[in-house]
Amino acid sequence: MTMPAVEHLAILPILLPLAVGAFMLLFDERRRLFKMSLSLATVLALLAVAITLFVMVNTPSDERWSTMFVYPLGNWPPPFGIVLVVDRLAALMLLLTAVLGSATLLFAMARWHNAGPRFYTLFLLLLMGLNGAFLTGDLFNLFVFFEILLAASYGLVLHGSGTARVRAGLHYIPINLIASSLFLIGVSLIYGVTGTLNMADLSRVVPTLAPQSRVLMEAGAAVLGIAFLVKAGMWPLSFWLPTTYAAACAPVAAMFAIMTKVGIYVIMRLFLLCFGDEAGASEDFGGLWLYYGGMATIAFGGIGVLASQSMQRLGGYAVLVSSGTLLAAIGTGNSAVISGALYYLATSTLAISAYFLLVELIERGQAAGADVLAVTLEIFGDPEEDIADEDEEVGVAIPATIAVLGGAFVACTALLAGLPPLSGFIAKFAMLSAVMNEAGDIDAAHWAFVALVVASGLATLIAMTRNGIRTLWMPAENEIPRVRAIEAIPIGALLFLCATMTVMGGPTMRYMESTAQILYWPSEYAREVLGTKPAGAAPAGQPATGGAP
Amino acid sequence: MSEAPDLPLWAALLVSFFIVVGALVTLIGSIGLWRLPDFYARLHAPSLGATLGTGSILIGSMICFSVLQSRPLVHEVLIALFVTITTPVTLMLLARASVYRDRIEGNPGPPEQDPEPTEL
Amino acid sequence: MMEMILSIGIGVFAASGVWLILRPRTYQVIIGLSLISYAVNLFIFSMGRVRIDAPPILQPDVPGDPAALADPIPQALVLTAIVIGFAMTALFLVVLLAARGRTGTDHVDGREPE
Amino acid sequence: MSDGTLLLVALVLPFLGSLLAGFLPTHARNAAAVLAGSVSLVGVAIIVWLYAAVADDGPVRLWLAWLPMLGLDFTLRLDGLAWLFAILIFGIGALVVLYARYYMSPEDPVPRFFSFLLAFMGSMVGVVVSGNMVQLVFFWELTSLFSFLLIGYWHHTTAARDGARMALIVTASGGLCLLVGVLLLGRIVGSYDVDQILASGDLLRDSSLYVPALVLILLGAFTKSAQFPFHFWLPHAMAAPTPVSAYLHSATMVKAGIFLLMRLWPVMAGTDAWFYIVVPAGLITLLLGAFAAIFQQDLKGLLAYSTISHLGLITLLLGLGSPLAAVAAIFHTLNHAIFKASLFMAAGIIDHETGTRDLRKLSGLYRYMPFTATLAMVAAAAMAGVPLLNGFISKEMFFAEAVADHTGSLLDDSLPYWATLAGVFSVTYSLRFILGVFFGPPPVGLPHRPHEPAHWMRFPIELLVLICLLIGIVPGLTVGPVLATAVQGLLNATAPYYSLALWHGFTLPLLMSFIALAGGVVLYAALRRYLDSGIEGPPVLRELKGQRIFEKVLVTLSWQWARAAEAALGTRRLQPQMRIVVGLAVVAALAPFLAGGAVGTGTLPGTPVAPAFALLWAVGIACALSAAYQAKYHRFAALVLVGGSGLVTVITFIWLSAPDLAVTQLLVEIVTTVLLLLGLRWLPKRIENVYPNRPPLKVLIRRYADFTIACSLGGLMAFLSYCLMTRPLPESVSRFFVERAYSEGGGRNIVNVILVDFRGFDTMGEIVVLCLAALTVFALLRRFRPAPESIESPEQQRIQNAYDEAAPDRRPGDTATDDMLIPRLIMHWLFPVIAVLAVYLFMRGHDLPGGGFAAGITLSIAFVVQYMASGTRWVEDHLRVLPLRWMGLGLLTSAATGVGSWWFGYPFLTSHFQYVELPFIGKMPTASALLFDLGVFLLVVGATVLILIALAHQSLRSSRAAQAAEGGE
Amino acid sequence: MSAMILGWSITAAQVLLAFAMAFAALRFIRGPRAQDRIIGLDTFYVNAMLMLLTLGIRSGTTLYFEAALIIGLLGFVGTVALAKFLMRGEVIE
Amino acid sequence: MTALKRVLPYPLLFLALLAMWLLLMQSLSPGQILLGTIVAFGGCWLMVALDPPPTGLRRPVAAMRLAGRVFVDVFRSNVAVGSIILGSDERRTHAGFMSLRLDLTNRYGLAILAIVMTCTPGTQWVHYDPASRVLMLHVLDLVDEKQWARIIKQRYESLLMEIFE
Ligand code: NA
Ligand code: NA
Repeated sequence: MTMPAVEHLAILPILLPLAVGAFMLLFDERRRLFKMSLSLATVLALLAVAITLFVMVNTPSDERWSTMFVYPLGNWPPPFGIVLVVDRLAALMLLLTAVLGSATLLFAMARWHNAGPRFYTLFLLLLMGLNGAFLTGDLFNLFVFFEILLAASYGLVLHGSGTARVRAGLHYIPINLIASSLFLIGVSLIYGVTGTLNMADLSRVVPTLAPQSRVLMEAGAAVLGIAFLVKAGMWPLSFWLPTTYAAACAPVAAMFAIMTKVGIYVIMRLFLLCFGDEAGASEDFGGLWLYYGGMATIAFGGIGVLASQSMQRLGGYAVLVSSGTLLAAIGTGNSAVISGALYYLATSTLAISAYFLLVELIERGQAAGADVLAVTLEIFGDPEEDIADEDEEVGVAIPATIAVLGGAFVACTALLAGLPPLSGFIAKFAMLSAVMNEAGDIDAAHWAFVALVVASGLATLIAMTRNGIRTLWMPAENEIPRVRAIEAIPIGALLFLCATMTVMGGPTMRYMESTAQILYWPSEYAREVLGTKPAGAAPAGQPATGGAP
Repeated sequence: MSEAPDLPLWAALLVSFFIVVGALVTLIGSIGLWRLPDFYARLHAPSLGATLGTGSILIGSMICFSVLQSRPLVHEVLIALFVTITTPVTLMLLARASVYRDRIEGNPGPPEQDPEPTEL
Repeated sequence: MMEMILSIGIGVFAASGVWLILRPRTYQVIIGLSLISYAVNLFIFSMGRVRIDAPPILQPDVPGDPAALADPIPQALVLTAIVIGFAMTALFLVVLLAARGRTGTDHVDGREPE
Repeated sequence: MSDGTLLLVALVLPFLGSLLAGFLPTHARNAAAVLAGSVSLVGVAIIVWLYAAVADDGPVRLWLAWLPMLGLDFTLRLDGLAWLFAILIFGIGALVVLYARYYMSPEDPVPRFFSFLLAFMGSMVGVVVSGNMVQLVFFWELTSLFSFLLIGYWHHTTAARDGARMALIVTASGGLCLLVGVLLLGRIVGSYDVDQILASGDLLRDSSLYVPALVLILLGAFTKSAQFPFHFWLPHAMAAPTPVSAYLHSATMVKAGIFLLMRLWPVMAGTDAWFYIVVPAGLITLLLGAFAAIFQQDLKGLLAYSTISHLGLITLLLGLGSPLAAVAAIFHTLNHAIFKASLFMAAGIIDHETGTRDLRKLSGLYRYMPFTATLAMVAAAAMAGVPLLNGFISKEMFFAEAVADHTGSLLDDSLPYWATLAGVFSVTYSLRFILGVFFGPPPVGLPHRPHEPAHWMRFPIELLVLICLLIGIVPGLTVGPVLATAVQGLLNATAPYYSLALWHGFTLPLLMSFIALAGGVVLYAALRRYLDSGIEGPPVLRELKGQRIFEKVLVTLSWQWARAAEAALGTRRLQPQMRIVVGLAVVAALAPFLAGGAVGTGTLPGTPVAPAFALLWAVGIACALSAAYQAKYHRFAALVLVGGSGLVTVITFIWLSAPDLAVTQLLVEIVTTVLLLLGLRWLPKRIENVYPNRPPLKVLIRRYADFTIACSLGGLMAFLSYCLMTRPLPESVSRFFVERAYSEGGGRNIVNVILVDFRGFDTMGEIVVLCLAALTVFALLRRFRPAPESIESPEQQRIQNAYDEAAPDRRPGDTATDDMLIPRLIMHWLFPVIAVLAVYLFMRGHDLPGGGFAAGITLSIAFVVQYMASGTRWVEDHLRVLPLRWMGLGLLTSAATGVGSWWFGYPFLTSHFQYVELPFIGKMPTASALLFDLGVFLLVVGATVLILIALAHQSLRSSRAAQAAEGGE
Repeated sequence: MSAMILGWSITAAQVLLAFAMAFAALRFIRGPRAQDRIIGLDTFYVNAMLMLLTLGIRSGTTLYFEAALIIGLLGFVGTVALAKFLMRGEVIE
Repeated sequence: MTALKRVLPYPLLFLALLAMWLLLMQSLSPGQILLGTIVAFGGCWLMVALDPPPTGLRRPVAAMRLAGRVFVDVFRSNVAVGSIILGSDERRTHAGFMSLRLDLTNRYGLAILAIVMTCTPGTQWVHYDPASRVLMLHVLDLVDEKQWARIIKQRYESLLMEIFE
């Protein structure tokens, strides 16, 4: 019995970008068209793979448990070998990555790919890192994929060089290096106590730990948590984030929209796997920290959104708001909130990505120095005088470009502020309604969460209106930005997806609900992962007695 | 301290002798590094460890493993060879660099001009 | 006890490294990162406990006995960590050089404090 | 088509129209107007068609599953109340479209205008026909969004931008409150469905969450309906084109809040909380609006404040909680929509034809546009509550309700006086509107010479005024049935008895009406002088400008405080961030100990100390500490010291049975030293200590803090590692590897088998990281720009070159060549030697310490040695290294090895090994893992060489740059 | 008996070597000049190599040989780089 | 001879690398010899790229004699330097620089001489100027310059010239 060919799909999200990225290293930088088409084909293939996996985990088959399948690398049985696990959550994240990857790569092909050497390889390897982090079921392998995606992100942040990017890299890199060190400390401590690196196995071991070992294991998990929270952008570990995102070139920043989500994803996965309902004495370890930390992050993100002068920086803070919301939602430990949070995760990722792409187009026409916000005008400007000046009340025919950009900007605003008609509203509604419909009284912490989510939406609205008016509505002496179709299409596609998520809210939310339910059932996850048997008889040279001792 | 391999007594004594002597010579060289008054004098100190110290310990090692595995094991020769070949590179460059630096800074030590060649 | 010495060593390396990464000059930071990576590597390594004369290398034709050999997993992890650490040192070095070139200073913020 | 579907069509049609209009060419004014008009008229037709169903069979419903799990389904529900609002929205919408066709200038991008207008219309219909409260909020926020776009239509003016922004922020924040309120409603009732909510009045009012829900919902309603203290946005929304004002501020936008109050009236009204919040808000709004309206100099400003005042009146009526008051409210809503729309349009015509709306400039227009003047006068009279006009009847009802007893409180008892006063004010501003614009001397200095507008522009006003008259004269015949249906919808119960008759005899309300009329005339006369003086705004409240306060608060809160808070709660400097990350890690790691109890050291007997080991670590510690001490002022020393620490680490690895680690660490150590040295050249000269004596206290404190943080993390790591090292190993996955490394992995070096087989995937990832680092280094260095002062070659080289130049028989560079003469020779011959060592390490890796990585680093050191010996140019003339190709090949080799197992039907990276009988050599183990390791080797060589060489090339580049600069001079 | 003799002498040699390393380290910690530090490090490397050899002898395996060999052959690379930097201000010209 | 050169450019290097391989592998099995041959062969061809100056090793016997002399001298000078290090402060004050003109010009010969100078503690090669053929040395115990010059020229240089020229 050999492995069904279709199961090799699980490795493709990692292997494909790796192979193509490596292949492109063999060719000179001058062969742009070749590399361009190859990369585009790759991301589209990744999209196809992600969609297939997404459909597969949703199609129950007789043999396997309906919602996941496990790929034992090297044919070594878990928990010994490294496994890839495709479950609903992983499939969702893969799909998001593929969507973002396709959109931003297309966008980058208009001009950004020229800004530095080997862009495509860096980009594809970033996708590899992201996909690997979402797929792997092994704690140390997760570290490796984190490093891949971080290393790629370092390269991409610096892509195009320039003082701002270098300066941002100067903060981004050492902070993440420290976080990586913490990651290693945490992982090794966990290994030292539990003797395993497999996440499913870990969830099995955690409840059985002796009290002192448990404390040590929790210390490891806490250090690990800090590492993830740096990446997820929790206050006060996230000051690097807005600067970095603002400095990165647009397609990179847009792709980075999912970088914080990797941290969130891992926290969600590990937190629920190791400290879920079945974790015995360690149940809900760190939940409160996530909850309050998340709320602090929302608050700080909201403040930052308001305080941002540049649109990119605003986007960076919007990322923080989104992270904070997700962290706090995870911290509630309520599966209904989590399903809303998953919906929110998808929405906010798409929205922020679209926003970063959009901002670059909008600001392309801006005269230098237009970044300084005309807030003083708001206080000291005299509307009456203005009317006198501008007595001819005839609208300016704005070129279609601006109109389209403006429309997209409004859509992004609605998404980020959580206003109708796009999916941002439903996402917030889903989370808030879950929080408010929890059994028992609505306590102060829950009220605070609700208030913060609402207030952050308002802050986003205020700040984005201010910025949007400044850039799109002020009488323009700026040139009309030249936008190519392959730059507009990705933005449109991302926003269209958000619209689809609104209209198809029912099925989407059902998917998120079942995803959340599975997350709350770690023993089933562990059973499925650890029950995986190596494929068939061992290859020549291996005795046929493979399998766990 | 009993984890050491079990050798015949003669071999043990021989090995012990060589490694202790080697270590001692090395130590003396390193002490020289500390005690000698200026940089140029200190340049001579590491050679002790790199030559006699290394050689002695390598001989000890060769004896030990040859006896242990009952066949001549002389791969340590390589280490001796490599150390011998590579040590001058560093020391020559270092000596030259130091002369430059001292001359630029006007430190006492190296003569202002290269000394006249000593004629026999 | 060897354990005590090793753990103190790890602690001092880590502390020195942390002290350096909290300093204002990029070069201090990169030196600090090197020290921290030593400390972290040793820390990972120490999770396999202290074993003397038991390298995880099998004798020919002798079946492997976990009790007789040092735990190979932490060692494998350290190896990966060393490589990644090296890569990151190189990368950060170049970034700090680029920052120094572009901003004219070697301060970690890319500008001299007032 | 079922009624429900028709309703859906009516809702969707405006949005479709909006989309369509958006795609029309910029100046397709007629097409856009026809499109918008048709949509509105079809809407009217559908709603009219549905009247029978609503009146006879109760609400028309449509249900579509949307988000059933969240209790949010797409539900349409058209009852009498919604019907009344819907007809207003579509009807007045149609008239506004017609009016706007003439009002808007041909230069305006009108399709955009109609597109927004239609979208707004759809949202507004959505609000009134929503059968689900969340869906209502959904459309509610859409109205905010589209009204923002409409108000900001002329966004090249500051007024439009500010007005639009303010309207959006105020109403959308209200909308957010409303959302939370609705969520609370849902929690209390267990459903967001309007029918269910309307059926759960008692449950709702008895809930402990009633008051919070009420407050939040009222916040939504009050902001939308411009109730005090949120009224200030409305006058500034007048910056919108007049058709927008006519639409938004008569029948739609502001009425959404009223609609909401009415929608929830049956279940939320009637409590003390309701009364004491809604009535005062309405009353203050009523009086304040009316009072302010008197003193406006802008025609639209006057109408805006009057709108505020009327909205206050309606709110007040709803606040009273009596069914009759609710009837009056709904009736006045209708009446106000009709006369206010016509008044706005009239004001627009005046503006359009004269070029100004300033009451100080306008005068005596009657003789230029008598027809329009008459229409405006009738509408204004309706606003003033003159008998025989619709405003009169609802105002009568209001007075009657003011007189009636509701709670018996002081507020309740004082209502008649307030009501009369408001009546007085409304008569005054109506008079001012009529007399100020149409009578008096002929105007002077108008931008245009006024004349009657195009007939079709006036037509909407004609129609509306006609309706005013019809309702005013024969209310029972005209509006009676509609009102009855609406009332039933509002009350969700049978309506109380009420009379729409004009004459109820000599009643107190009638008296109040007359007092109001007379008082209004008197007040107008009394204020004449003040008003003519041209001062803007009411005497006392003039200085109190809502917008200024709002902007000031907004700027303070959302900008200044936000900036301050961002700075206080965040930082853009690296050091504090590092402190926080490390500090929090320590705290996080200690937290479990605080919660879970102290953890002692383990039970494992300690390993006896080797004195040399202790001594060695003393040295290592000294190195680390000195490195920390020296790194700032003595970079070179720090580099050497770190090398010392590294070597101690290497020996420790050997000592503690990890030869592979030692080998790898050692090689990396060497390369890192070279690397850092390559970088050292570009760093600035270190200036001497800025604090030669004692640093200032601040600096000292910071240093102590850093010291503490450093020690705590160090202590923590020491503690944790000690804890673990003194505990027995848990039953770990290692056993599997140890037992199978040889039998199934084909290697004796377990660590290497793990790296290339059991966990080969990690290794693949690790080389990708190395590849990425190299690529980034390469990319960054391609754009490297050294600091000006480090461009010229180092001092040593300059001195040596100068010496060479001075000597007659020497050429620059000779000194370097001489100095390197012998080292270079030795280093050349070491090249193949090191390469052989690399091959050795590679071949033995699977069984003994070594492996692809070690071999790769070794080979790259061989290259670097050549570069050091002979310089970049020389080496590259002799050796052609294409590191990027090596890297690509390496990655591909590793990946291909992994893929190979697919061929046999096994997962990625499944290894395969067997003993091969080779001639002469004998049995040789060949493992696919070796091929994988080859990939690692190739990549490592490529990446390491690329990094080192890219750095080394900078010297070449900068020396070229320096020469170029010299040549240029 | 012989194991004990050997054991003690190895321990003694290791202590001697550790002291040797300490002296070398003292030199590169103290300086005073950069060249002093380099020579200290160079010596440190050689001493470390010898230490590895004694460890190999004690464990009776040749597994630690590679590490010593690498120091022997490549240990000089780092110090040469340092020396070259001192001499020319640049490692690779 | 030229045919051999074309196939195997550096026979001595080849032998050395083969020996190194066999030493490393601690084996003389045919398989390892074959493998070593391949590796050594590759190593030689690597060397071609660097194009070193031709070697002129002529007298193996002289080389052996030199090795013997160096071995003895190394031993002797180790003792001498060791006694200086451990001796009184006064003994450490005789260090100094000296120069001497060499007749040896072959670079390999010079390299060997440098190695010898370094190996024997007490003398340190500082600088050699190929134009004037003057070698500057640092000597730890510089009591009599002439004696040092004599040792170098007679004990080493003459043998080296015999070997290489
Ligand atoms: Na050496
Ligand atoms: Na010497």
